[in-house]
Amino acid sequence: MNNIYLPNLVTIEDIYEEAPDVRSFRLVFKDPKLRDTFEFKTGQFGLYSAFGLGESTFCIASSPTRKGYIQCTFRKSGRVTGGLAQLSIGDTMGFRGPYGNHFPVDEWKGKNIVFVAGGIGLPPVRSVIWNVLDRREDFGHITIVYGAKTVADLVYKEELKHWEARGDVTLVQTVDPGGQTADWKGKVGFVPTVLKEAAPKAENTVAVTCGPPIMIKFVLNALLELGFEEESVYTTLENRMKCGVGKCGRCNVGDIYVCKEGPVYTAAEIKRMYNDF
Amino acid sequence: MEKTLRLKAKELLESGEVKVVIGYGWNRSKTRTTPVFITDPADVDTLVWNPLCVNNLSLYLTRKYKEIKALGRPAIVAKGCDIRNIVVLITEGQFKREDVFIIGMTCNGTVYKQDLWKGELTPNIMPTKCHNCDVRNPHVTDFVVGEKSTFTPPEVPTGMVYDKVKDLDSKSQSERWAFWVKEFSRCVKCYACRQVCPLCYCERCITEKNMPQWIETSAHPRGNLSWNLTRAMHLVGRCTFCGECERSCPVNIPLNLINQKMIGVVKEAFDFKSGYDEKTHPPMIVFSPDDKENFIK
Amino acid sequence: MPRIGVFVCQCGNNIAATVDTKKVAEEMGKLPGVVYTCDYKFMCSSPGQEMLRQAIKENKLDGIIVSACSPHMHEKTFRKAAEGAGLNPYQCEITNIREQCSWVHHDKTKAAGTVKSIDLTRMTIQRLKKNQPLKKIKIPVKKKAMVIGGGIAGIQAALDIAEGGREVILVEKEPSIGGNMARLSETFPTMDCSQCILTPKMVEAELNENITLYTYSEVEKVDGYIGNFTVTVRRKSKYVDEERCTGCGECIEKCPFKVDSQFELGLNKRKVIYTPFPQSVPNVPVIDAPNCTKIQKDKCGACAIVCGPKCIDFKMEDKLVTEEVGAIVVATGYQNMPNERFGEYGYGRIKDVISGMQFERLASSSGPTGGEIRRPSDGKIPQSVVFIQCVGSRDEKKGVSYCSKICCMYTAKHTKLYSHKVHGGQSYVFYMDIRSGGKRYEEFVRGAIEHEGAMYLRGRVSRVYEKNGKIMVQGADTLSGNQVEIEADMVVLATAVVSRDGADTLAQRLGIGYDKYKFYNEYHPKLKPVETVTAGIYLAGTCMGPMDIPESVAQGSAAASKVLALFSADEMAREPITSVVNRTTCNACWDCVTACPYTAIEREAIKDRQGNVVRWVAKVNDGVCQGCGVCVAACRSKSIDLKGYTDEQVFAAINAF
Amino acid sequence: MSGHTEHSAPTGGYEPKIMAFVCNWCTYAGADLAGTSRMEYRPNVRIIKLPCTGRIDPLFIIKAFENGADGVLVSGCHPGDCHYTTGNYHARRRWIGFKHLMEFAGIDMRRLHFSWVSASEAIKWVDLINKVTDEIKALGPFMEYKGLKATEAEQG
Amino acid sequence: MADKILKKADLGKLIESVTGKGGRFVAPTTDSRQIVFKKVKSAEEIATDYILARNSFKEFLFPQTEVVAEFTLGKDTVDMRGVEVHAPQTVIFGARPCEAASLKGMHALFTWDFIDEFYTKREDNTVVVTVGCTKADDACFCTTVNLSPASTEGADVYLREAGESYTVEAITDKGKKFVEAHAAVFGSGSVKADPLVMPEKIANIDLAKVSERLKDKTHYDDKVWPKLTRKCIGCGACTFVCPTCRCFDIVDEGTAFEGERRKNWDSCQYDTFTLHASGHNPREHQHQRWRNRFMCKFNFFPEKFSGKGCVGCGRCVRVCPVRLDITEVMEEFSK
Repeated sequence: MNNIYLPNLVTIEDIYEEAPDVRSFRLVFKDPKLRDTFEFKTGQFGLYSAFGLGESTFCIASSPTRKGYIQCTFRKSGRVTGGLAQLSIGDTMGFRGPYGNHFPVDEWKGKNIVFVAGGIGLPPVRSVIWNVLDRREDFGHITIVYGAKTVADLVYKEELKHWEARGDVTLVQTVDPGGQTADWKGKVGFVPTVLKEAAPKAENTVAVTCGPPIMIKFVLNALLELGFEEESVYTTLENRMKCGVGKCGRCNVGDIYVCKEGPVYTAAEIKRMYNDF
Repeated sequence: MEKTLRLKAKELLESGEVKVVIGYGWNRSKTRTTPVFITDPADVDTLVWNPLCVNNLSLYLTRKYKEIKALGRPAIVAKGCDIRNIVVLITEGQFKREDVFIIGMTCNGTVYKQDLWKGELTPNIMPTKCHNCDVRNPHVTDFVVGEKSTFTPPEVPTGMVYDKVKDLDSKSQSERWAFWVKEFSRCVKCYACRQVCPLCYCERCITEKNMPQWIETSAHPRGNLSWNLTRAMHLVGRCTFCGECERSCPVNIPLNLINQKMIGVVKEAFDFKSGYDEKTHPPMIVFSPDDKENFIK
Repeated sequence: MPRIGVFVCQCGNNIAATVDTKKVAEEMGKLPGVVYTCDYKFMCSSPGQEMLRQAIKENKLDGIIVSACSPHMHEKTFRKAAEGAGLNPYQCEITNIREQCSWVHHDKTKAAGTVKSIDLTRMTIQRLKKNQPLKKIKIPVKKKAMVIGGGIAGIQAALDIAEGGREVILVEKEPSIGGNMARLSETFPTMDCSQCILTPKMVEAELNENITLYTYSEVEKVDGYIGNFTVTVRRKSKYVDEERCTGCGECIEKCPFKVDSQFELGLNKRKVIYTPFPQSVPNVPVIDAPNCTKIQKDKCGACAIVCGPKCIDFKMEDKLVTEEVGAIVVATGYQNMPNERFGEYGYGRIKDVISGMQFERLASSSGPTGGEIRRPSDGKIPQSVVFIQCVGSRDEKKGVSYCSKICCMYTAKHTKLYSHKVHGGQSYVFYMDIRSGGKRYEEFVRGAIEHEGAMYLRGRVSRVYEKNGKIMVQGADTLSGNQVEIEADMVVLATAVVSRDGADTLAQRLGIGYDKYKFYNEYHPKLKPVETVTAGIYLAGTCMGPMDIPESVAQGSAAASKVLALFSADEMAREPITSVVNRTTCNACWDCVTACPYTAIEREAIKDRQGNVVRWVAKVNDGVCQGCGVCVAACRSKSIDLKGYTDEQVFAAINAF
Repeated sequence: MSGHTEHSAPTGGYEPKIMAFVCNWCTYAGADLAGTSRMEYRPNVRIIKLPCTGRIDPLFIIKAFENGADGVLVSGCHPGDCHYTTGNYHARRRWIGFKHLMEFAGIDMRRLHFSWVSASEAIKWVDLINKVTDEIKALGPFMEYKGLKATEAEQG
Repeated sequence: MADKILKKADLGKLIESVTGKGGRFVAPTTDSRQIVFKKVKSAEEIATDYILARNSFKEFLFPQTEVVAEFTLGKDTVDMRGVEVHAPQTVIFGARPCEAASLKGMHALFTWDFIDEFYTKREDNTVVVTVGCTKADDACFCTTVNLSPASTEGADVYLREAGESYTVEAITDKGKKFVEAHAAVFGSGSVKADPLVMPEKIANIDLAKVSERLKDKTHYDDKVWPKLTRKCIGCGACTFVCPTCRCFDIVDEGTAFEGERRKNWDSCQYDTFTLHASGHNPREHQHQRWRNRFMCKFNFFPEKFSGKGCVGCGRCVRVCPVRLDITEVMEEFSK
């Protein structure tokens, strides 16, 4: 029987402490066949099991250009994520997916891209960033605007250093006022404000954003103000999900089932949606 | 009575003393009553009063109803039995006495099954609680509507619920177990019993807490048992026997039996009846060094 | 997965005899999260502890289980060892496989003990997985104390604390410190004069720079917790400026009005502006406002006219002062059961039926008769006196069930004083039992009977009445079996020692417990005799129950030493086993507040940015919470939890059953 | 259910598993005393130590049954002896309610015992455990409760 | 021409015929003063005088709780086992035409892209035998949602009462096969069916208008939502009895070392239903949750799955403790 609720077993190959209570797992399928054949597209998500505790939904934070593993990043906040946080390298957990739609990265060839992320909203964007960076020559100018509450809350600190160091990416980092440390060299201010200063010109540019719901709302407004076209601004919604496959009925925003028709939407689509996320 | 009620409601709304009157109105086919929220003095004629007004509206005064709270100071149309719940809510700090205007309705009994209601109120169509009601003249009010009732409840409570409790008590332990397992096995875990209970005002119910998972959410007999026992335990010494839980249960679980049983236990052990005095704490959170029991060895 | 180490102790052969420790270790090794197991001869030995520390470091353990003896035995030891290896001490849990397994299941095949040890250890492992690292609670301590009650116990406590170099505020309700002891004539068993030994202490208290006296003052409100109390004291208006008053006494001299003196228990009069007794400390008179015509009717004012330093102010009002202190000693003392309750002994009806304390005043050289025993009615010297003991004591029906403890002794003293002062006078004592436990006490009573001629009659007095100007005392002499009737000139009642009026109100303000007689409860009647359940509040003297002077003084010193010990460090460290509230789900029903035995839970308003109260939630005061967990079980929405015994931990253990 | 929840005694035959919730100060110490006095008693009880009986939520007891306990024992300080002054009074109140509820629900009260055992009452502890164990052993496994999860399979 | 009929006296035989082949026979029966769909073993258990069963028969296709996987947690391993769906051959007898109409939408949802075999396998093995209604009450409103006691949508076999018999009409292939398989029980004859009782169509409701109003997104923030649904207590009883409600939760249960993953009914009316771990809740207020359910019934479910979101059975109306009548809201949106 084909059991759509049955997760695949994955082994935790590596763990990265990203920020207080935030960590990443590098996961490898136990089934060697699946390890070779598993494919996903950037922007898709999965359901991660801590056995005995349940499932939790987060995006796949790694890029499909990197084969053989998937990475996820989560914040410890409830029963399942609390259980996941107790796991260590070599432990087994469950994964169902990939589910949902994806960022149409292929359509962006030749365009500039600006990534705007806040806090724990960077992981879904990270998948796109690496996807794009791994085919760097296909795209124009690349800007990353990333902010968090405090310096400690910035995730992927090593990668931020890497992006900063490579010459073909403009990285702008910011923390909320009061969140800076003595040696902080980045900006201080909220992401939408910093974005207005740091954004590239809107022409021929695609924007990808993710963060807390309130930030997304302000970033979308800011981008439109900057002249971005609604169709060129992408975001990804993280609604509560239980099944991931369009059955359980809780991720819908009005008539839209985020798990199947999302989680990636353009600003134009968001505008057409009910104000219910 | 309806006229007095409407006049008072109008007066309260017009003077601005209250911003909303929580009362009863008809449904479309005038077969049942339904809660109404009157904010405009022009709408007071929507208010009705009759034996079909069974809902315990004090539910809407609890912290869960933020949108109702946002309307402003409420007046509530309440029977004596409903007021008992208001009293418990005040005792438990959910609001202050002055935060609500209580329009107490003198009540001669209610009718749960609207098909039985033919315009005449006879004891045989009333639920057990009404037969034994000692608050037909509402006891804590700001305004009373209706003529004083001269009804005195029987000294020994009577009615189906009491009979059934007695009957169950007289049964063997295994018969009782079989009875409840069968009853609880129907539970669908809809939690209507909780939602309708004015005393289940927790914003995050224990069933919704999963660290740890106190109660299995699955509707299998084991999870159902632990839910129903917990619910009963949380109401010990607080339940006023308003009967809303059983009325709301879509699968007819006789929750009144458990509640009434525990009311009896509390009366017997601690000489306490809830909902009469806002200054006395419900018995499960206080104690007396002289509490009597015979089972702790 | 966590990295847990399991250390199974053989305890020599104590455990290993009936528990297969190797098997326990082996089985535990099969559980998820257990990365290290071992069994060892003596885990608590130095090499054992060293092994534990090594294993923690080498295996990067983040939690350890020691399956050994009772946690009451070595939990502290192992937690300390774990801490030594860099582990949070609360990540170390003990499984008791000795007292609960090997020592009580003697099966030599080791089967039962081993199975049970495995189960218990497994439950502890699962529990440990839910442990949170905890930190000891540090509470800053305000190094200033308050002593409530200026009797001998309070004075002693204040002096000891002051001599320990800490500031003390001594609060006394009456205009002078001294308490009941100031009224006494001589003290048993040494017969030294009470005033002579008390007065120097009172003066010492007044002069000590570390002691601030608040006389004529009462505690109104107590907030805070150990180390950080805020006490509001009402300083009742004396109508006399204490700072400027020289204590010359001119005002008292000139005051034209006299009323009954409370200090003399109605045996004498005092002026309306007065000091309770000549040696009062401070020596500052107060005006008895209800009786003062100047204050009531604006007539007289003689005192103000004669006052040299002009320190009388008829408009003076009560003052509320707030003091921040780190500890409180309660020494509010006792009073005698009001004699009016004993009509059958003629009190109130017959003028010469007096109380023991009144007799003290008659015998006191500073008393109304200058120390001569003269009866109140006509000032004649009584030739026969009947003393009745156990008036109200040991009599649940009319009085109290307990023994007032000091009456046997002071009655014996009274007979002695009487025989010394009235030669040829005959004293009779009706008693139930003689209780004279104490150093040189029995000898003292014997002396009264054998050398001073007191006639002791074992039995109850049934009736006291007047006949021909004599007081007739009828009673039974149960030793001879005869009814006796004695003609007396005076009758002295040894009334029961009871708690002070208002003792319950003060206890409620302080948040300490009291018994049904309103005597304050000590934390533990044997091992914590001067502590209360409220940390930082200590007891001394007769506010706890009847006791004599040496006991009261000892308790005063004991309480003082507790205070000084508390003040010896800047911060107090406490076990972090306290409750914590989930603020997002608290329903503010205050059940926890009601249920808490320690008033450790407060109400806290959550405000929005504009400062409006959005909602109320409970808040646990870590300084007060003792970690019993009553609140946790009382909370229906599970919005309060007990650190160290969280619901998650308990559930995990049950789940691994 | 699992291999962890059932076991056979060395002598063979059914051995009940009993969970005990006890307070730290009296009953736990009393059990310790039984140990230090080398008294012998039935090995069927698994203790969970809590600071005070006042900490015991009735749901602990239900959870114990759900997890396969054949019996549950709850014990703490005698009234008046509570380390926390009044915790056991609170517990007693709760138990009075809970006991009647469980009885009304048809739980066999021979499987649920409440007791006061002080730190000095090692003998009482031993007698209690032996008595409770023997009684529950005679009753057999608590199949009524263990069976609760199985009956839903019929629905499928 | 002689029609296929089923004599009421032969119901017992039909049950035997079904159960004899290992199937289960589900029919309305009396339980605790209610008519309930339950497995029956004899014809005597079957209730005849009823309007609707308390429960929808959906629980035989989509149980309240079912195990989808089991697992055992070892030291370094997890043993994860999918569970085979328990899908016995089932006859649902005595369903009403309204509730049978829910099946199309249910099927569409559970087969939308991903196929939930826990549902489909049961559905495959289930024959739904409806009986046209000869009674109705004031909560029935099938005619208002364009259904009627004569509707056969979703039914495999449609019966009508005809005195001592039922007329039998096999609607689907499955139905035909069922009638053939139990041919011995069915007879033929010419009987006159008893008249059906049509609930009165609620005059002020125009379903098309409701649908149009909901398509216009401006209704979303309309004050009418909180006003109409203020009394809703969020108990979710409506969703549990509704034949088209099918939201569920997935939870793990078990001890520390083994357990099972279950699919349990859930309700969009609960405030925790959409609550994010962060504390953010897209449907924070009860009126939003109510609006979602109403839209699910009349907007996106019919649009997306072209099934009936609401079949007018009236269960939600009957069960609601505060008598929040969905038709009153439909009326409002017909304006």
